[in-house]
Amino acid sequence: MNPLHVQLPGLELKNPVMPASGCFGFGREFSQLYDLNQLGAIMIKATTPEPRFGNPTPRVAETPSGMLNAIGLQNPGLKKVISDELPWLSQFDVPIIANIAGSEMEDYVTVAEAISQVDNVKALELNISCPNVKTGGIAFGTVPEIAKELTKKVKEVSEVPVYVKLSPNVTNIVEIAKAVEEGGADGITMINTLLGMKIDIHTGRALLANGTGGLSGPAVKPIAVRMIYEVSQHVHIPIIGMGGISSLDDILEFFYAGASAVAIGTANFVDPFICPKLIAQLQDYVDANGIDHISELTGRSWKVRGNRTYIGS
Amino acid sequence: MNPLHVQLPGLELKNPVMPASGCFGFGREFSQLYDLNQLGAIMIKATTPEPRFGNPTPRVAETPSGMLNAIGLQNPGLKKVISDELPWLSQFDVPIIANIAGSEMEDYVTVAEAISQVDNVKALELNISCPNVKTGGIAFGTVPEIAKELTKKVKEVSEVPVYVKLSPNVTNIVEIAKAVEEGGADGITMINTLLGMKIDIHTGRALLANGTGGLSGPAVKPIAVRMIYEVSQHVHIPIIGMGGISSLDDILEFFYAGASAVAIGTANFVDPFICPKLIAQLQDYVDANGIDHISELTGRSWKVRGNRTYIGS
Amino acid sequence: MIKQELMTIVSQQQIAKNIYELTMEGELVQEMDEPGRFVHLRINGGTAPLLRRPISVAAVHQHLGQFTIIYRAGGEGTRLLSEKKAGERIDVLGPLGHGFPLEAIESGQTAVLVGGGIGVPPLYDLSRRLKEQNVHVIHVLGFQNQESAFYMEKFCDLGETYMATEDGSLGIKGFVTDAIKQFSVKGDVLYACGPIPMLKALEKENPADRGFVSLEQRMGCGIGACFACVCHPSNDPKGTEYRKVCSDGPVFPIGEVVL
Amino acid sequence: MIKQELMTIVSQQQIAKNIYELTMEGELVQEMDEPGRFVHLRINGGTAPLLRRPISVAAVHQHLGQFTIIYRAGGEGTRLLSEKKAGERIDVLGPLGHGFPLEAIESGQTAVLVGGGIGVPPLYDLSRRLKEQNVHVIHVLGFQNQESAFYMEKFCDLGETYMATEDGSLGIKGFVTDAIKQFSVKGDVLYACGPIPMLKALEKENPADRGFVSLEQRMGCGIGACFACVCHPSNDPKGTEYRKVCSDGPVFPIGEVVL
Ligand SMILES: Cc1cc2nc3c(=O)[nH]c(=O)nc-3n(C[C@H](O)[C@H](O)[C@H](O)COP(=O)(O)OP(=O)(O)OC[C@H]3O[C@@H](n4cnc5c(N)ncnc54)[C@H](O)[C@@H]3O)c2cc1C
Ligand SMILES: Cc1cc2nc3c(=O)[nH]c(=O)nc-3n(C[C@H](O)[C@H](O)[C@H](O)COP(=O)(O)OP(=O)(O)OC[C@H]3O[C@@H](n4cnc5c(N)ncnc54)[C@H](O)[C@@H]3O)c2cc1C
Ligand SMILES: Cc1cc2nc3c(=O)[nH]c(=O)nc-3n(C[C@H](O)[C@H](O)[C@H](O)COP(=O)(O)O)c2cc1C
Ligand SMILES: Cc1cc2nc3c(=O)[nH]c(=O)nc-3n(C[C@H](O)[C@H](O)[C@H](O)COP(=O)(O)O)c2cc1C
Ligand code: FES
Ligand code: FES
Repeated sequence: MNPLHVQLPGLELKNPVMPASGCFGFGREFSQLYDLNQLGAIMIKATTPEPRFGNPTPRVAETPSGMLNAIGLQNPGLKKVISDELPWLSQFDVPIIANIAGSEMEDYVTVAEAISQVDNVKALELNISCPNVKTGGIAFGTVPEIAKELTKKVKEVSEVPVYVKLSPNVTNIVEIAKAVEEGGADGITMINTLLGMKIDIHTGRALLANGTGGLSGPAVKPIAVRMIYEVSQHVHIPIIGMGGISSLDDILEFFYAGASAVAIGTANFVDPFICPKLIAQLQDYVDANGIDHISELTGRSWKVRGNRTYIGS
Repeated sequence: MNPLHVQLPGLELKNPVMPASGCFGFGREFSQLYDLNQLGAIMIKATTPEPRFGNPTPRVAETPSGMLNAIGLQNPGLKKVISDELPWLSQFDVPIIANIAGSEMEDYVTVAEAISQVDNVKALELNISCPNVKTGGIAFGTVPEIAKELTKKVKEVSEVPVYVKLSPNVTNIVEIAKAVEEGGADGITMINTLLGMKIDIHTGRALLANGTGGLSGPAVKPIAVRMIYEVSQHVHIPIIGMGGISSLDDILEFFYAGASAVAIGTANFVDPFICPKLIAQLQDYVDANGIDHISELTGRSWKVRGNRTYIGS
Repeated sequence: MIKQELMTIVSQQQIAKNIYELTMEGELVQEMDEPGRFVHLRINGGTAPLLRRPISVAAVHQHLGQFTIIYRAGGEGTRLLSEKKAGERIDVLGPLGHGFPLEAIESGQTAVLVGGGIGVPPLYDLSRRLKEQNVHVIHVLGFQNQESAFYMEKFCDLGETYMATEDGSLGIKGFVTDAIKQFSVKGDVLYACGPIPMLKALEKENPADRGFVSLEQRMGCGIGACFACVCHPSNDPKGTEYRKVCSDGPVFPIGEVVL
Repeated sequence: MIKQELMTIVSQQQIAKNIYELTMEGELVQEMDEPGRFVHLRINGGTAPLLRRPISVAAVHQHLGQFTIIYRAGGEGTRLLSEKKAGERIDVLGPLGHGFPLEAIESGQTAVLVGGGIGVPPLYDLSRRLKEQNVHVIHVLGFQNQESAFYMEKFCDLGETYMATEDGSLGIKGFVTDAIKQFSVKGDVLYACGPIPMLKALEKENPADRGFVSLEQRMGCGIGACFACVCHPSNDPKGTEYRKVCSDGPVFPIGEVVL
């Protein structure tokens, strides 16, 4: 078996590298740049029951080694995603992870039920953590009981495994992670963006029309690594890690912290070829270092040396 | 009056710029570089009842546009701070803000009672948010009731106004801010560092001996700005803002967000002359722009234009 | 096709106050067909500044395999860009978006090209291409003042050129719309690029029957994947329909999108 | 006195595998008294890489107002530093810390200078100064291999020089302590700089009665204010006493601090 071949609930990944939700649309644009078949998976843009325009512009701002976004979950809505986007994506031999969002629990259930029946959708990713929607959204990801209940409800209707995407804007992320695990989550994806803000010096007002936005990119990497390190030691389900990854070293760091696969968000904007580049570098790395399987690296930072059993396995 | 002269509870500041606690020791080293009389105030290194060595080294690591530290509250202890450091600092006409820390509530009370009696200590800064101490520390800053109680207890014994330093590692910082306000805090300082981690790619282990550390520097600025923006609209006490400031624009941004003064931490390591430099630039700025008083800038991002009354004033 | 290439700087020089002209060389130039498209530049290889900067193509020199951009050094990224020297390399992604349609006008007709500030550069490439098509070109260019004006001679060489500056230090005192009125500028097709207030004024004071405007918007990806740069189409101004400035634009027919 | 200065690069060249020699000019050189002190370099003006990099002074040329550092380009900061060219400027803070005490040895006596890898550079400055004082110098230098060795001739010019490499490609195969044993190196004072394991071995295998070691530690401020770089003194190995490598060190008498 190729050392990069990773099996996660619902997912057979050629390699453990995939674009993160919202940074890759539904793949159409990047398909003009390279063959999407190279990707481990694709996390598509959040889908809500109804089409959404999202927030007014400006929607992005640059910060030191990071960026803020307040897209506001713009998407064509469940119907169109099922009728247009997913069929188009089915030409690629790549599992799709459908990121789903909403304002009410019912929204998640509606989207989950329908979208999980689509053939190439191999897993769901519950976006309970988007800081850019005013109702619902944020609370789902910060209150353990609600996160657990939402997970349960979605699990009941979903045809495919359910991953829950955690918000870093919490006091105790382990608590939330355990709650969604109890709720039946098959995996965790983390981290979503940190709530931030930039003020335009010339106007004295928020630069983003929405006021605040979600911080992503290299700046947040140390926070993502810390949270994955903590969570991976306390849950038994796998983690797809993300938050500032832009190099091979970053990927290794996320594995060492406790991730079983990784997703790349903001870096796609900086270098649109980053995913295939890092996949190739990772392949070279495991080959050159005689690594039997990439999963050996997962959690190395906290595993007792010489003792490979750990709570998360 | 000089437009930079700022009055805050207990503090007559020549200007609203001061070094942040832990990034300036007790001022001795920087006094070799420039005249400390230029500073608005000095926030001294956290003082605990007993001397502490702190964590093993390495204690710092670099991250994209930021740094991690896990100093672990190293300090010579209350006795020596009172007998050696504060008397030495009394040669300068600069108010001292004493940052105090401990493992138990009693520690804070002990330090507060003694240190607040020293002449040049004009205010206390309760460090209820240091992520690098294993016991106590972190919880104080994340549970509103505990933060409130601690504030109350310290207020009972302190001879000078009490500022509480908030942790950004919380779900709802406004809640904590309100709690310490209710507890009698005279002001708020924010933000302390974000809990982060870096893994050494060569060893697969945490780079800091302590494992995790506190993230500071430009990387965290958007988070600090967002939190100050939120808190300043919900409390009636002033905020001394910090987190990634390294330029005049950054200072303005923090004022616009809602700060009444600012502190500079990590940037002192990058440019040891940063404090006097930015003070001079700020003076030029208010002079050149005919700003009557710097306090006009506070909260500009959320104040209704043409209506200068706002909840925080 | 969109390509990413480490292109070599051939020359860089300051041509007006804070305004730089930068010429780069590489294979990517072969893809530069339509005027008004843009490139997305990564200023350095580190993490700060993180995002690419969108800059219009100002002139294509196909025979040399070179192209030129003109930009204002304002913020951190463009300031760093302005410090680069000949021989250094820059990571260029492009060409991106849809430019000014050349086929919208016929030879012998008159095109009115209206630009403001750093909206002027793409009009130069456009004007050259229109001239090649034997289109009659009239330029109306607005700047803050004489110091920040550039390429005046080059535009004059291509056709009639009217100028307006806010302080009257060059051309008439006022805005491009004032110049259009004052000199009764008229044509068959309008091509415009500049700040939104200018474009809005032109929607009203259109010196032609039809026209095209180029928009600016803060961008993430620059290729249509992140939804950072959307705007509302005029036929659904409050709904969920949208256009992406980066990939559907930056040039739109006048009236297609809400300014 | 500690100064901050934008110093001008006079020259930079690669002198071994990943090893660069960089010479800078400025007034700060006048403050460079004792060998073994270091400078704290800000590689660029942006926010990444954020922190300064501590690098030892390898040679002072007082009459030229210049000084030289020798460093390994490993991580992001030193890699960027290695790309700088003559004429560019670097923000230098220094000189920092306490160096090797010249007064610890008298003319006519023998100093043993032991260095490993990038611990070698400060010994060059030290050796030159000791020579000026008519001290007899013996060098024992260790490198990974021949490719990464540098300044061999310069050290040979100053005095007896023994070399050890891990693969035996230069000098003997082994460590500096092996060379010390094999060549029965002895002297009055030891001055050493290199990795901790080497310094520990030297504490045991000390070829002199007294000695000084230079330590490395991850630093924040570099001036003694942040407590990033502390170590335990030997007389209070588990207590609250401390020494700061940046301001009390980097050079300590052997036995003063816990390695
Ligand atoms: C399609 C298009 C074509 C353009 N063509 C030109 C041109 O030919 N010449 C020229 O000088 N400028 C042009 N601009 C504007 C140019 O992109 C900005 O001036 C530049 O990005 C500012 O970067 P900075 O580093 O100076 O500012 P910073 O403030 O450091 O930029 C921070 C972030 O904000 C973005 N940003 C800031 N201002 C603008 C803006 N006005 N438009 C879009 N993004 C912005 C930056 O791209 C970056 O992501 C164009 C913009 C677009 C969208
Ligand atoms: C007093 C002193 C003198 C030194 N003299 C020299 C010298 O003459 N020549 C030389 O090549 N090296 C010297 N070093 C080591 C040098 O500081 C590091 O190699 C360098 O900081 C690494 O930076 P980087 O950008 O390559 O690595 P990065 O990994 O990008 O560095 C990240 C951070 O870790 C710090 N760091 C990484 N490695 C070290 C290290 N070994 N010691 C201290 N900090 C480190 C960096 O300063 C930076 O803050 C000295 C260190 C000290 C403390
Ligand atoms: C422009 C943008 C849009 C995003 N949209 C979504 C989204 O729709 N759903 C979601 O779960 N996360 C979304 N995210 C978060 C990313 O998937 C990712 O969790 C986060 O950006 C951290 O990774 P990064 O630092 O690699 O970007 C978005 C991020 C960005 C930058
Ligand atoms: C090395 C270091 C030590 C610190 N020590 C303390 C401390 O003792 N007490 C405290 O309240 N904050 C401490 N802080 C936090 C700073 O005071 C400040 O809140 C934080 O670093 C954010 O500001 P900055 O980004 O400007 O550094 C420390 C920060 C650093 C980098
Ligand atoms: S910038 Fe990403 S869609 Fe236009
Ligand atoms: S590096 Fe700050 S005290 Fe030594």
